[in-house]
Amino acid sequence: MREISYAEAVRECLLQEIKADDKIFMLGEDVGLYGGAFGVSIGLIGELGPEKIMDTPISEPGIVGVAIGAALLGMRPIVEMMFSDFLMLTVEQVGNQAAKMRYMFGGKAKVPMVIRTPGGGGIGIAAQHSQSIEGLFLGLPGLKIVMPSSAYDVKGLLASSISDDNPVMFFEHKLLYQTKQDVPQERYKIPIGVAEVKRQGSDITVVATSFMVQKSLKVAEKLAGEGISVEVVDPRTIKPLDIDLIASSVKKTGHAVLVEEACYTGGFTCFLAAEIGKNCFDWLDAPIERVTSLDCPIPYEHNLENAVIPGEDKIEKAIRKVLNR
Amino acid sequence: MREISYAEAVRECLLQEIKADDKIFMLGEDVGLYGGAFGVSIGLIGELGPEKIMDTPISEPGIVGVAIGAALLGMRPIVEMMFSDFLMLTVEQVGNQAAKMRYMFGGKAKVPMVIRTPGGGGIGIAAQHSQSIEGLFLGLPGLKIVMPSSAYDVKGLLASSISDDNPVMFFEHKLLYQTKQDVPQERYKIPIGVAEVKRQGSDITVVATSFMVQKSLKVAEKLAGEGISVEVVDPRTIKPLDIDLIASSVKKTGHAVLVEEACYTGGFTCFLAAEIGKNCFDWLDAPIERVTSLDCPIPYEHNLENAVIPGEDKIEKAIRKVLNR
Amino acid sequence: MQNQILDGTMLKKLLETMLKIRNFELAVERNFQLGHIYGTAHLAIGQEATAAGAVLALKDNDLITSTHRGHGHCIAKGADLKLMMAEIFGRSTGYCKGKGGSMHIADISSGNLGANGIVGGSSAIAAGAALAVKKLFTGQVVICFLGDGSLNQGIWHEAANMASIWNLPLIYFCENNGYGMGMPTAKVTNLEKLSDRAKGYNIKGMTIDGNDVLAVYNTVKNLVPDVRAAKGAVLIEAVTYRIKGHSLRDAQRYRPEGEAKRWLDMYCPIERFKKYLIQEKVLTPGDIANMQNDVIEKIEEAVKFALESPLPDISKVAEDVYA
Amino acid sequence: MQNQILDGTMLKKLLETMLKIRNFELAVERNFQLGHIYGTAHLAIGQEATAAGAVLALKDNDLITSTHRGHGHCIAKGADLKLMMAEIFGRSTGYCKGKGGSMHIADISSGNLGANGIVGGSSAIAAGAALAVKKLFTGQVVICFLGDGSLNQGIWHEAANMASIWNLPLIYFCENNGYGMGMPTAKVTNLEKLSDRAKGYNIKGMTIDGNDVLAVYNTVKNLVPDVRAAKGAVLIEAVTYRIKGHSLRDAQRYRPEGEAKRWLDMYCPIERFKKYLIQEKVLTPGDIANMQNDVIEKIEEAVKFALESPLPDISKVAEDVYA
Ligand SMILES: Cc1ncc(C[n+]2csc(CCOP(=O)(O)OP(=O)(O)O)c2C)c(N)n1
Ligand SMILES: Cc1ncc(C[n+]2csc(CCOP(=O)(O)OP(=O)(O)O)c2C)c(N)n1
Ligand SMILES: [Mg+2]
Ligand SMILES: [Mg+2]
Repeated sequence: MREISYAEAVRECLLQEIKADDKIFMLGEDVGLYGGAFGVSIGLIGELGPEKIMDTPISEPGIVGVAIGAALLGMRPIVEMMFSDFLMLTVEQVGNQAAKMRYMFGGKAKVPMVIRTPGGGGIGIAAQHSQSIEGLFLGLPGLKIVMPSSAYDVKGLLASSISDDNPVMFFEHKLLYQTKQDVPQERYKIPIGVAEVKRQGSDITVVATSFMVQKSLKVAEKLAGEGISVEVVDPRTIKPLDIDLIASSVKKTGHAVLVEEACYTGGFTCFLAAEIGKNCFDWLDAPIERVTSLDCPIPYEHNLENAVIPGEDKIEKAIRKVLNR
Repeated sequence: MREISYAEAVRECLLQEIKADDKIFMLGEDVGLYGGAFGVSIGLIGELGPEKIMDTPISEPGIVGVAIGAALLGMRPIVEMMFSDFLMLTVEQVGNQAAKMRYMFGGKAKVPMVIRTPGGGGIGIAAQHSQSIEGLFLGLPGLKIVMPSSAYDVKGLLASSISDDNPVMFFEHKLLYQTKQDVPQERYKIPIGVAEVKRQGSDITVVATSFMVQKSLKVAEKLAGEGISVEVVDPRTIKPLDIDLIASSVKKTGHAVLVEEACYTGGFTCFLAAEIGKNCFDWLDAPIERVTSLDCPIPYEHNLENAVIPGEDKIEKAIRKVLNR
Repeated sequence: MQNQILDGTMLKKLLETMLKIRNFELAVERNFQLGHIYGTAHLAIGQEATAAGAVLALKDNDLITSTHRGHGHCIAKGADLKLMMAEIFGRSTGYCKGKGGSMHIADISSGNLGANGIVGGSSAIAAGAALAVKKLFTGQVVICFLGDGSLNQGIWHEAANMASIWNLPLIYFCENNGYGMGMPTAKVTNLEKLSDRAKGYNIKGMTIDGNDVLAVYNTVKNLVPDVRAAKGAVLIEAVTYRIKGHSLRDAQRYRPEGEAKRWLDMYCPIERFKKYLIQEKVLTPGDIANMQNDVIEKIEEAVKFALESPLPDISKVAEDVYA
Repeated sequence: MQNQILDGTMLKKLLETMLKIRNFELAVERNFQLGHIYGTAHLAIGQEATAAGAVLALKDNDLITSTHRGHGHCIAKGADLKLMMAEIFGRSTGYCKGKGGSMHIADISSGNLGANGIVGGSSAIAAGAALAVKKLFTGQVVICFLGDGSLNQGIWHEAANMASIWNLPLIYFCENNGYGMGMPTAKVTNLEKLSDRAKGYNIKGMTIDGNDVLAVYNTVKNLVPDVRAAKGAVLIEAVTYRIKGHSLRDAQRYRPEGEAKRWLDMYCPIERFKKYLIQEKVLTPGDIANMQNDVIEKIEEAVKFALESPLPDISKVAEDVYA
């Protein structure tokens, strides 16, 4: 198998899926010749043409609304939202229209669409271009939320999201785009709603999302040297959540650390901690630790940014605290 | 002291505060002659004039942006957002601009503004006019979030919110507007960030917000007859959160039920459960129960709506489950 | 009345549709007062000509998106009055199984992509439908109904721009009924004609008498061929008037005494059209009386159907969230 | 060049300001390449005339809001080059203590209410500032700088409408530099002149040569009295060109070979103005050379200041969130 990057895996999936089903098309800001702010769609307009790779004005709510209308008529639009932060402009169309339409119409409509968008910080572009706001969509029934953490996962999960008949929020990560992995050339799917154990362990369960999975794996590797056996679980989709797999891991280890890039208050790990507390009450030997960004906007300067976003040091510290070693 | 309704308490506070400080004004859709969708501002335009009670076009993001700009220049705007659902249109201006400006500008700006808005369901106006989306703002640093549950609290908390130098999200509730209570005529403040024990109890702690506080008090009253002593705690402001008072109550009772009107996934009680789990791990005798709306949009028909929104029966059931009686 | 001659069948259909709308709305109001309807609804009484004229100028398979004041659009598009009334009554037999209600009725099979509880909320959805129509080569036209207030929503602006640059087969049909809730249109816009908004996107804009059903019908009819041929989107402002309160719960503190009555007396779109039909000898007063009776009968059947329909099954409340 | 005579001091100030902007941006680019700047920035090279001409036509206490491409506006408004450069270098001495960076520089004391990372994000904020000006009777004018792309944002539409109905002392100054990131303006709007957008709100709109600093200066100067008197908001489209890539990280796959060079050679706002000043005998080539040297010296001092300034104190990272 060949190694390709996360960004290349997304591009390959888009190319293969759009070729396979003429109801599928992508639209977004500068997805054409520019190739997208992170180069994900470079070359696609050449191979697929401007009807399939549509450049739009800078009109985020409008773009999402257009996708909804097209989806209502049976198309399968894929929106590229240049930065996940800009989703804040689209919460009404996403959460009030796309998410609720089927229910409001008594089950008589389908809104098959995907919104792909890069989240997260780390590249020095400050408070309005570095957020992790996936948690903002957790409370909006009708949506599915996917957060792939590797090149292999992103291709298979994107394929599933595109073929899903519901609106899917698909959060990529700026710092994952260049990470490489063996990825099959052929099309394949990874089911939505199924978590994965990224590393087996027996002492403690670390549940992490997106780029934090990679950081957690590094920490697990390091602590293995000391004989601390860390199990790293990646929910892969935070809604629906595969609580069974996560809970069984926590029941096995009796210890849990939850890692995400969102702020301490209001992110996905709040819900996850509540769920683990409910499902594993009698199995937990210590309080759950949550490792998150600080409750402040993402600052511009690099060191400040790294002080806000959780690093491996903080993950390790949390593990040691929970295990008391 | 005289009894007045929650709506009258809001109106009285607005009148008194706007009269007291000429930097304060209110703007929103039909806040003038119409008096607001729920009649909160009836008569105010007559007493204060159209400069202080400004009718706006139906342009929610624009209204919020205008308030931000005015606040930057030292005004103290109060926005009435007709339904809290419409805040979904304003997440960018609220969360990216108002909330982050001070931080992005290195502490050199202040954005003193309040967004008042009625949340919640119960009056049969379906999925786009009945949501409880306060949780959506929890993950946006820079905001304060207030949820008054009684006529007395709403007047004092609104006064504090108006005098606060930060953007404050102020969630009222449609079904609270007509609830009455003794409310002092004179101006007074209730500090932001201070929870209150609404009813003393020893067997279990019920933490509830907004209209759910009233429902929880009824249940507590009923169970008292059976000798079940329920302590009802109202955070009053969910951000900042008075975790100390809440944790000390839970440590005292060893049991916790959390009640909110938002969906099961992604609401405030997720964060609250995580915090209690962290602070009260060794004191909890049973898993925390969360009583919330179902994970589905609010339906139109009355009985369906009541099946989604938690009623007293569900609160009672949760208490019995946790206490195992 | 515009005198472009139409065959009698269409003239009768226009009147019958307007009568259906008027009487449906009166029935909704009555049954709300009787306590049969919980929640609220927004009546289109006085605005029958816009819905009937615009929609009947379309082909059956053309598409519309509607608003919170959407009963008229829905009826004109051919919805089943029974299923509509049942939905407003919150019954399991309603279009949305009682889950949507007045503000969320959709009948995709008849080409109604749905009412919307969010002002302007369907502006971009309609553009997306028009985009799909182009991609699928189905040759349909989309009418996006809007209130005057919704032209001040940002998403309408974004959608109108996309409709313009992509030449979408889309008509923005703005029913200017003088108010956005309690706000006089003139207080929230600074325009003589709301259709001047079209100039900002270089699309065709026109303002017409929305209480003249033939003016509405002929305007849309004449525009549709070019729109269908994707020669450019259009913004129509139809000037009309909201006879009733904003919603069933509106105290109308803001409205000048007698204004509504004046409009009804002088410009009622139904009375005007009746006069025209009689004078043009298309129908006799007797024909019209019969038509009115037939319509009322249909409406009463719809009310009966709604009242006799079962309430939704609570155990199914959490269904229909995901496909 | 428009020949409305200005006194020499202002003419010199206009050139000096443009030189400051040009050389500041070149220094930013250079130091990014040297690895002294992390993150990114959006350069206003080629757009010096819009910032200088518009801002210098204001009184010192007038207000502006800026964009992601905001260094020029900020410099023209009188910001301290040292504090600006330090911010872009991410130092504790910067305007925002290193917390904001290029896209979030604000200098409220000099009347700059801030750059904005969100396209169109300051459209309503500027309107709100103009509203406060009216309420506080301070007699200020607000200029809201916008890129061409931001005119397609919904919030601009909502704000422009409010500016119109409330006669706010506000100028929307749109720098049409031909592109929104990689998108040619002509592909995302269907207008000859972007200022035609003004017609949708019944406000004054005009399109001018944004690379003719005197045209910009005189246009704003002539408009300001009426705007200040709250006789109505204005939309100005200043046609200019973005000489560099969208950001410091733009590969520019979308731009025709040589297009930028052609613009620089033929329409460079600075060279054009230099020619004019020499021909009008306001300055000699020698004077200009000296001015250029003084400016470069100031910029180098700013770079030195930034480089020698300490990095932010990590322990203070969570401060400044709440007042
Ligand atoms: C985004 C949004 N803002 C406000 C409301 C509340 N609201 C419902 S209808 C309405 C008035 C709409 O006016 P217009 O568009 O003219 O339609 P009309 O009611 O006159 O038919 C308002 C303010 C809403 N539903 N959605
Ligand atoms: C709401 C929003 N959408 C997209 C972006 C990404 N982005 C930053 S600048 C830019 C282009 C803006 O074009 P224009 O308004 O013409 O300004 P210019 O860059 O040409 O000065 C884009 C798409 C953003 N920052 N904000
Ligand atoms: Mg109206
Ligand atoms: Mg541009």
